[in-house]
This record gives sequence, C-alpha cells and structure tokens, in this order.
Amino acid sequence: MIDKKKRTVFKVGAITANFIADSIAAHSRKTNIGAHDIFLGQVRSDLIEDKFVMAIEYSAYQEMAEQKFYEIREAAFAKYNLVCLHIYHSLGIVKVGEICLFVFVSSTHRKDAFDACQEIVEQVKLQVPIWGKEIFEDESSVWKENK
Amino acid sequence: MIDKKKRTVFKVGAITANFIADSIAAHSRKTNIGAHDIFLGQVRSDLIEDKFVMAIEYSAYQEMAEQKFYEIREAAFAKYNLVCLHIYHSLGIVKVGEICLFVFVSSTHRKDAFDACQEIVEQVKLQVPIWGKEIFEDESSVWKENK
Amino acid sequence: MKINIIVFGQLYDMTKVAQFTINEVDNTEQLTQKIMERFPLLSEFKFSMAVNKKIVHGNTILNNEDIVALLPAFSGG
Amino acid sequence: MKINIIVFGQLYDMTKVAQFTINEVDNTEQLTQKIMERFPLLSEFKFSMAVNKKIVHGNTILNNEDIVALLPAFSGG
Repeated sequence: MIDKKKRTVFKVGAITANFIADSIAAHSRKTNIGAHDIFLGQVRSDLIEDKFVMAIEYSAYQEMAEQKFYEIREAAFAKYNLVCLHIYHSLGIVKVGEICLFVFVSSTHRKDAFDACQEIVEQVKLQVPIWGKEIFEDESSVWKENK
Repeated sequence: MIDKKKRTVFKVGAITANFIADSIAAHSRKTNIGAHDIFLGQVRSDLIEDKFVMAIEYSAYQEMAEQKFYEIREAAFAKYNLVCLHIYHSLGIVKVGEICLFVFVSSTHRKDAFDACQEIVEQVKLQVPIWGKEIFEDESSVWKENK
Repeated sequence: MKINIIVFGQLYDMTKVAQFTINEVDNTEQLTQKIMERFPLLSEFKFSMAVNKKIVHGNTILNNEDIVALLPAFSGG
Repeated sequence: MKINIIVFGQLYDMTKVAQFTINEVDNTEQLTQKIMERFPLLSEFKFSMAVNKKIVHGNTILNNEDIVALLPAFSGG
C-alpha cells in the first residue's frame, strides 16, 4: 500500500480547504492507516515597520525544488514507517489567511506521522529553494526571512 | 483573538472530510495564525485472531469526558502560545477508513501547534473516559485496547 | 445513604445494567465489596472509580447521592 | 567554455536579469569574481550557489554549459 509516486508539489495560488478535504477523503480506502498528521502553513498578517502584510508572492527554482521535495520524501519513507506522504506548496500570490503549505503524513500508528510531519516541515523550510516576498497594502514589498 | 469557548466535543458517527474543510476555512479570518497542526485518527482494519475489524463503536461517560476535554484545552492554552484549539471525537459507529478523532491546533509559530497537538492527542487517549468496541465482519466484537 | 453506580465499557457486559444503587456504605472500599458481592464477574477486571466525575485513588469517603462510575481502561481516539 | 547563470529572489532585484552567461571561467571562485564585476550590488548579499541543482561548498570546478544558480536564503513555507 506504500504510495511514493513522484508528483508535482507546486500549486499556483492558495491551497484550498476543498483540496485538503478531497485529499483526506481519498485516504479512506487505505485501511492500514490509523493516524494522519496534517501541517498547514497560513499567511499571517505580520506588522513590519508599521505596514501590514496583505499577501506573500512565492517563487522557486522549480527543477531543484522538485528534486529536493523528492529527496525529503525518500528520506522520510526510509526513516519512518509511513503509509502515505503528500507535500504541496504554493507558487505566486497567496493572500493573508490562505494556506501556502500542506504536508499530509499518514501512518499505521500515530508516532510515525507526528515525528515525520514535523521533520518534513523543517526540511522544506531549510532545504527547498523557495522564496516568499511579503506584499503590503501600499504594494511595497520585502523579502521574507525564515526563522 | 483567543478562542476558548466551551463546546461539545462529541459528534455522532464519523467526522467527515467536509466538516474538517469547513473548520479549516473558518480560520482564514484569524490573520495572526501562521501554522495549523491537525491530527486525525482513522479506524484501521486490524486483523485480530483471524478476523478483520469493520468498525469501532464508541461510548463515553459524557459528562466526565466533556470536563476532561475542557481541562485538556485549558492546560494546552496555559502551556503553549495558541490561537485556536478544537477537539472532536466520535460517538457510536465509525467504519473502517472513517475519521473518529479530529484535533485542530492553530498558533502564530509552528512549534506551538506541533508540540501542543501531540500532547493533546496523548492526553485524550490517556485521560478521557471513552471506550471503543471493535466490531468484526461476523458482528462479533472485542473491546479495544489503547497502546 | 444511597450511592448511584454507573457502569461503562466491558464492565457493562458483566453487569448487564448501566446503573444501580447501593445503600449503607461509607466509603469506596465498602462500596467495592458490596459491588463484588452483587456482580462477582467484575472481580476479574481492572477498573478505576470516579466519584462525581473525579478519579479517586485509595479509599475515599462517600456522601449520600454521590455518583460513582466504574471505568475500565480508556480506549478513545 | 560557457556558464549559464540563473538568479532568484532578492538577487534578481539587483541584477534585473533572471539569467545571463559568463565565459572563460574554470571554477566557481573565478565565476563569482566575474559576476561581482558585472553586478557589484550582489556583493552586499549572502547567497549560496547550486551547480546543476546541487549546492556547492568551497571552490568547485565548472564545465561547459553548466547551470549555476545564485540562491539567497530560502523562505518557503
């Protein structure tokens, strides 16, 4: 039942709640799954030098990023006992309150899903060549820095 | 923006993907959220003494369980920097592949959501008076044991 | 002095009643003894006791109209 | 000997071109020097380099038609 096909990770624009629901529903056929851990990154309305962030515009070095996502998947399947793993990241404009990152980890027992999900999110932020530009109300912008 | 109203945790039957999607969408207005961690418990088709589990029937000491859920919520808000926290658990029959537990934790930064979600799931299993009866194809059953 | 007992999970499979009352007991030790006399099958099970929704450890004083729940190991989630 | 350079994130704000070529360099140190001559503003930024999609550390030999990416600190997620 292990599902580790290579697939495109990037979605243009926000990741919708309906897309997430469809992903969850698609896993009901995998009856060896006992636990899902889902991480969602949501664009925050940070205040930076008196201006509120209204959106983030994501760009990426796509060929290298897809390769990195693939390596992160392979490492997670090698290290944890997982049934499924899906990663989606936005490209282009994602508005405040919308979802830009969706990591979906499924396992038989909960510990694998929890540990893998947390590690994958850290690796995505650390290793994948993606850049966010925070856009303010007045259309000025600043490049996002990850902490 | 802290949302810690007392509310009913129990849902009769499975927790649907649409219900989860609506919960996610409802959080787009909370623009200080940067991270959601969602745990979903799914009923597994375990093989027990040559028979496959087809469903779990959940029962609870509801008044005490609601009190325990409330205490778990309060402890999580006291310990972690959370924006929102929602817990839902099924009562009655939940079939294999369906969702029986939905823990939804939202925070400004990801570490709080991850740490709180994992702790809450453990506390729910440990502290809340809920019992699952695993039902087989032939309608025989066995009481579930948590590990 | 009347104590209300409620029964959950596999314990109910033994008692076949979801609730019953026990009279003239002062504490949980005496209560346990009377429960076992009435439902000998329960002695085969490990369970905890909640008095008015709070788990109690060790022998605990009971008051009239207390609600005592017999709780087998939890298996939610 | 022709090296293809691609530029991402805030570095692009400095170069105003997404890609360009540099000729007659044998390694990433020589390449960096030539890039800085052409785009002096880049010297103000910390960035890493990927040669054919692999991050390189230290001076690295280059081959004809290699693709070198200039990568500012990642900020995905």
